[in-house]
Amino acid sequence: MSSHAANTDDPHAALEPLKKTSTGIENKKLAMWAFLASDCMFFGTLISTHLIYRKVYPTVVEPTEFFDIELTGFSSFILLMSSLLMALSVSAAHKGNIAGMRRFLLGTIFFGLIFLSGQVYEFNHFVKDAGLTLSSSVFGSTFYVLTGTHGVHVALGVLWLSCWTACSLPKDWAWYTLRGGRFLWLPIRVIFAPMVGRYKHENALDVEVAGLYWHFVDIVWIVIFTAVYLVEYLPILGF
Amino acid sequence: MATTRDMADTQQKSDVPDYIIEEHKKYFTFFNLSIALIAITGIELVIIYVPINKWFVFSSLVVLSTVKFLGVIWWFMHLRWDRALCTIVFLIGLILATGTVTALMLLFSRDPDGPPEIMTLLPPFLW
Amino acid sequence: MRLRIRTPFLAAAGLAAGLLLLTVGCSLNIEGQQSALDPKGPVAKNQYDIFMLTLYVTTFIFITVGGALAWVLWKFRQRKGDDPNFIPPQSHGHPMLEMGLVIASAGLLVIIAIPTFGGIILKKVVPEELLDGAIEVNVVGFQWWWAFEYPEQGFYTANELVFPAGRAVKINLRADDVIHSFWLPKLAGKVDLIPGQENFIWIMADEPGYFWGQCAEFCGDSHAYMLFRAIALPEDEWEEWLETQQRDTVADDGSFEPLLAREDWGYPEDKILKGAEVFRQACAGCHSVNPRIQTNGPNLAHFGSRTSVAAGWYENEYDLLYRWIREPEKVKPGNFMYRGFLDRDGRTVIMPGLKDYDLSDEEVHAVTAYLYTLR
Amino acid sequence: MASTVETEHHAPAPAEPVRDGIWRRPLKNTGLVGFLTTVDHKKIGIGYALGALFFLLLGGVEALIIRAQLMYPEQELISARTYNQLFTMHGTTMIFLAVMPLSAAFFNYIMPLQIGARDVAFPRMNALGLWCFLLGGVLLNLSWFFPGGAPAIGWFAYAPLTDRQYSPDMGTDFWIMGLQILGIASLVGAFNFITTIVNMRAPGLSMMRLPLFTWMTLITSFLIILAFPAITIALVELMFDRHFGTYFFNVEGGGKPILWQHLFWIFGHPEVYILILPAMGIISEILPVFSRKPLFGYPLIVFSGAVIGFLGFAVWSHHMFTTGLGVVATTAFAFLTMLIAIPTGVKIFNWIGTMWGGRIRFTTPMLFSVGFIWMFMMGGFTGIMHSSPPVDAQQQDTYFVVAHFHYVLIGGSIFALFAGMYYWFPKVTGRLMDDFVGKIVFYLMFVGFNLAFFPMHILGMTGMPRRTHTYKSEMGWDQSNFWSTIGAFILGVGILIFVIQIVYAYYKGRKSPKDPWDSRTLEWDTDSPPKEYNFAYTPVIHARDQVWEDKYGVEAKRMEKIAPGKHGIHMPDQSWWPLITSIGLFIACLGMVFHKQPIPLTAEAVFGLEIVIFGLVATFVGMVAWALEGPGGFHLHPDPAEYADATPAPEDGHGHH
Repeated sequence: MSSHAANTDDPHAALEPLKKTSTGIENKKLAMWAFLASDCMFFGTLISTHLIYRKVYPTVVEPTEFFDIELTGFSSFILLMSSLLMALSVSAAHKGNIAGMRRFLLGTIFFGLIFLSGQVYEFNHFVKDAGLTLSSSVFGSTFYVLTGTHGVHVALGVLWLSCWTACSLPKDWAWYTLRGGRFLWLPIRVIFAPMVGRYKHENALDVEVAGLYWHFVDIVWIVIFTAVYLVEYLPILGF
Repeated sequence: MATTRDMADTQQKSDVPDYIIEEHKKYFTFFNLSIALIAITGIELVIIYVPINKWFVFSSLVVLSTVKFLGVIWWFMHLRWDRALCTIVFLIGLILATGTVTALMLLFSRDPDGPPEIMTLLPPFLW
Repeated sequence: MRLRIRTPFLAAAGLAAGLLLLTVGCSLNIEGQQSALDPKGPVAKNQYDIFMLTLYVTTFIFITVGGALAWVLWKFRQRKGDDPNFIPPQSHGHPMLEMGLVIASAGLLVIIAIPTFGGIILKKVVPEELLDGAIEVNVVGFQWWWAFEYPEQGFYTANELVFPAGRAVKINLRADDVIHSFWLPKLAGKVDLIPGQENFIWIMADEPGYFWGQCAEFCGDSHAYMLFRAIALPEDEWEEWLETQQRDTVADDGSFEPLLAREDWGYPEDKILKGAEVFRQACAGCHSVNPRIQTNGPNLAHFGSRTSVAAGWYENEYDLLYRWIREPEKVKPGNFMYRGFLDRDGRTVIMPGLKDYDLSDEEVHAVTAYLYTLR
Repeated sequence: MASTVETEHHAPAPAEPVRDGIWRRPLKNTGLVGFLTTVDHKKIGIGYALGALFFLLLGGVEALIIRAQLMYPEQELISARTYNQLFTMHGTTMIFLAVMPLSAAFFNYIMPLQIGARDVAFPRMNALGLWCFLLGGVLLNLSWFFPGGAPAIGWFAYAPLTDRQYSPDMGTDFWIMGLQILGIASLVGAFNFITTIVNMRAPGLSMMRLPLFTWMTLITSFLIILAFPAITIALVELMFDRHFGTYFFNVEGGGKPILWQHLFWIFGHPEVYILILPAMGIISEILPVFSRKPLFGYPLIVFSGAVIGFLGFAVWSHHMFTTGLGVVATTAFAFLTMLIAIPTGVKIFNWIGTMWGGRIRFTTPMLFSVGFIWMFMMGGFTGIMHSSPPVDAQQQDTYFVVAHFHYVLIGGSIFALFAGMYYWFPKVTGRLMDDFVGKIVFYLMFVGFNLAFFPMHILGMTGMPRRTHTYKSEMGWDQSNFWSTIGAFILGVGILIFVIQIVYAYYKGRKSPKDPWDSRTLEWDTDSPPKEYNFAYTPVIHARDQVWEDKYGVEAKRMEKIAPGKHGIHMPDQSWWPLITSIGLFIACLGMVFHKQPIPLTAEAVFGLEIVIFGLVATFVGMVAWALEGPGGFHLHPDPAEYADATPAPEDGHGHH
């Protein structure tokens, strides 16, 4: 069945040994899907907490007064685009196109960072202008903890993808081509330098698994965008 | 998707492996999907301001989000091309989470001292 | 020389018999103060009946399934002299038999399910015919005592729930601090008192009686000491009790002097007056003696006519009451009467307790005696 | 460029372990370093077992102090606060630190052997699970040594008693963070087991040929990954309430304490099945062996296990029948709860069917198994009773419930786990435990257990509430409490003898052959104890009870064996990083406990989040180093005599990893 597995000219074949499992699904991929199933319950619990309190106290705060739905819509757009880039990156990885994969990964990270900045801006705006804090009302508690947890997921995703980007850099990558203050780059170099040049084609699976995580963060945002932001604009609803 | 087929047909070089062609096809799928996702997001943003029945808007939001959700897991997350077991494992979590959220929403009522809304459909002695 | 247990069944049978005897011995005591097996009201009776039904059903299953199990263990055991290499037929299952047993057990569950539904509704809703003449009481749970409010008459009492026998009592349950649970086993199963939410239970005593109740949800240090008593009175005594409770017990000039006639005080006058003074200084901050006002300690108007102190832990006797006031921390660890009230951070004292007053023995005797004049 | 990378990758595997990564990889697989860096599922399993037995004894001592205090009315052996701390820690310890890890020990040790795997899917993650479990247990019990002492909130920790206002001390924070670490331990373990069972089965071992214990491992793992998120989030919310002033469960800010109960029991009810399903799996292994018959109705037992697991997520509110739920919700949850009796009954019928017509040998494991069926049946009956809300209204929070779940968790889980320990001890150590002493242990435990817990049914029905540190003599509970305490001590003596016996047997027990019980499943086909690589050959499975078929079955169903290829058997390398990562997590959690709290020895200093951040950075560094290190691996060449009857491996194949 795997007689062509030894053919090293075919990068696709390098993945074959990984698939030698009882189901043909790679271990890492299966574990990631199980993790995502588990993460559904994580976010399910958080979202229920938020929605329950919105339902019990529909009039305590009027979030539409300070929500900026255009910004949030833009954030959604950004995340969806990052998902596209992630998918393309995985696709490139499977083809053995490392440079392409790295470009798309950098794009994904860039969009992820834009999303995070949007969230920082939004939190800042809510705290400063709307006076909404963790302890100003139960809405503040549930809102910040829910969207904050999602933000932490995005941040971890950015970190994860950054690691793979660093890994995919060629071994002779020269750090001095990066311009910028020494102190800014120092910690980044310390963390990422050991990774450079480590990407091998069999790691396409790892990128794919990181991608699954990234897409999941995206679909969680699809739910949050609707359940936390959009429905607030339908005032007659108490669910 | 005429373009995709054309491209596959015009692949003359026999040394291009099948999986490369597969990945090329996915490019178009991904682009089309992302355009659809953005379009849906745009519709969602507009629909909340449209002065029609709010329950209709609400139902539309639920349907549209579900479509987005399924689009991402089905194509971006490769469930379309992976073995069914991945889908099953994920669905176990998704269904339980959805069920739990729904049950919790029904158990809590808007009026702290009153019955859950759904129970107003039932005779009062059941509250 | 090794002893071998050749007859595990004999041993098991002996054990079972011994345990059974012990069990019977223990269960002779079903008429304790809080026994749910001794129901005295319709709600508890209904719950007892359903319990007995489940007991019959499960006993039936125990005898049939357990009997089959015992028979199998006996019949198919490896006996002395059996061929150790004997291989029994390797049967893998019997789908029809298994499905049959599934359906049979589902049937048994239906037997339990039907009265269960009736019981759920009975606990929630006072039957139509009992609504007439029903009284209403608000119960608030505190760490670690109970406030009882009679909203129709507008007065408060604490730790002793008094109500007329033969009439339904509708009880609204709220909690002030943590979760408690209101439980009068002989009259009804428990319902929790949860902060931020109001619950409901109704009880009725068929005959006049004296009942013990207890908090059933863990509520902190002295949870075990959070008891209360419930007294079902005959109609005439109930009317009389209602009337007494609404009377003032102390002078309203701020001297806290009892209104009870001096010849009924039962203690030297100066002792009582001193007690009133101590009460005014050390106790009145938390304990109201006006039946119409509820502060953050138990209402003590008509304390002298109660049968128990310290939330039902002690009988209302002079020595026990003295001990309760003298060393409250030993009687009920963590109680607020001793350590005072703390702010939300759990550290700042916002209301001092007895530990800050340092009462002398004499002062405690005086205030103890004084409390008995509040009738 | 890609092709360069490729050729590097396909360099022949070195004979020596790869020395890669930031630190040199540990190579010594004996002694302390060998244990701290191990990735071998068998050593990890033993680590789990030793930890769990230690905590079982600790929790047992706590229980005995509790029983001693309740022996007579109005005793003052310990203070109310101490009592409350003891029952909180007893519950938490027994559930999270004794029964769950003891099950995990079997998952780790037995399950890979039963499916013919060399190791679990992610060996280093497995080590992380072990260290998180041990450090979580340490963190939880550290609370005894800090001001305020251990938590006194109950294992259910109902808000708002856990609020800072009512529990200002650090004990509650220790409880929260300890449970978080233990949650991580359970979760990483569960992901690992799911992947292992689904993906790493020996050739021919289809899902419907899996041993029942492996099936229950799989279902339990799914329950863990789906139930633990709920408690994780609930704990995060509680932590925010206590440290950052949110109002999730705080009434003053509009929080609803009842929400905590829902979230807790969404986790807590499946947790009950997490505790009992492994026990059912063990019983389903032992009964067939000592009846010399296959399991009766295998598909139905598997199916009912899955149904129990699924229904377990739909019945959580039956723990809350007295909280004032509406009639519809109460009825729905009551009827769903009753439904669970059906698949549970199915299992009991099938166990009896297994023994029916068999040839029953009453060895110690079998005695414990039969004891399990009796006691579990009793626990099931009382379970049916309080599935009916009117009955539950009297029984909730009384000793009746205490009796019920101890019948399920001691008479059920613990008896089954003891059966498992007696059954698999020869496999793990290569030595036998004495059957006569084993029977004495069983009878002591059986008598002690029933004497301790049967009277509690009566105590509960006559009105004794749980979690009360004392009671008045007028209540009429004196006699039952007295006998219950006597029983508890007899049970304790039984367990003590067991511990002595297991230590004795480890050093002095009779040598065991590889299949001492004439067993049926794959783990008995390898050495006792198994070699590092489990199986020298790759087993190819043709039947459900493969080892039995090999001994007594027809030729067509015999196992095939494939010899390892010329590279030998691939084994994963040891690693320091799981341990370092778990220590990072431990520090972060400890930092959260110390957040804004006056800590002894640092009189004036009050920490903000510095320690937490330090711990998280350590965790991150550990994870990065872990990833860079790679799984590594080396090849072992077993003695050809071990696979003498195996067919040679196909030339190009990698064999079954």
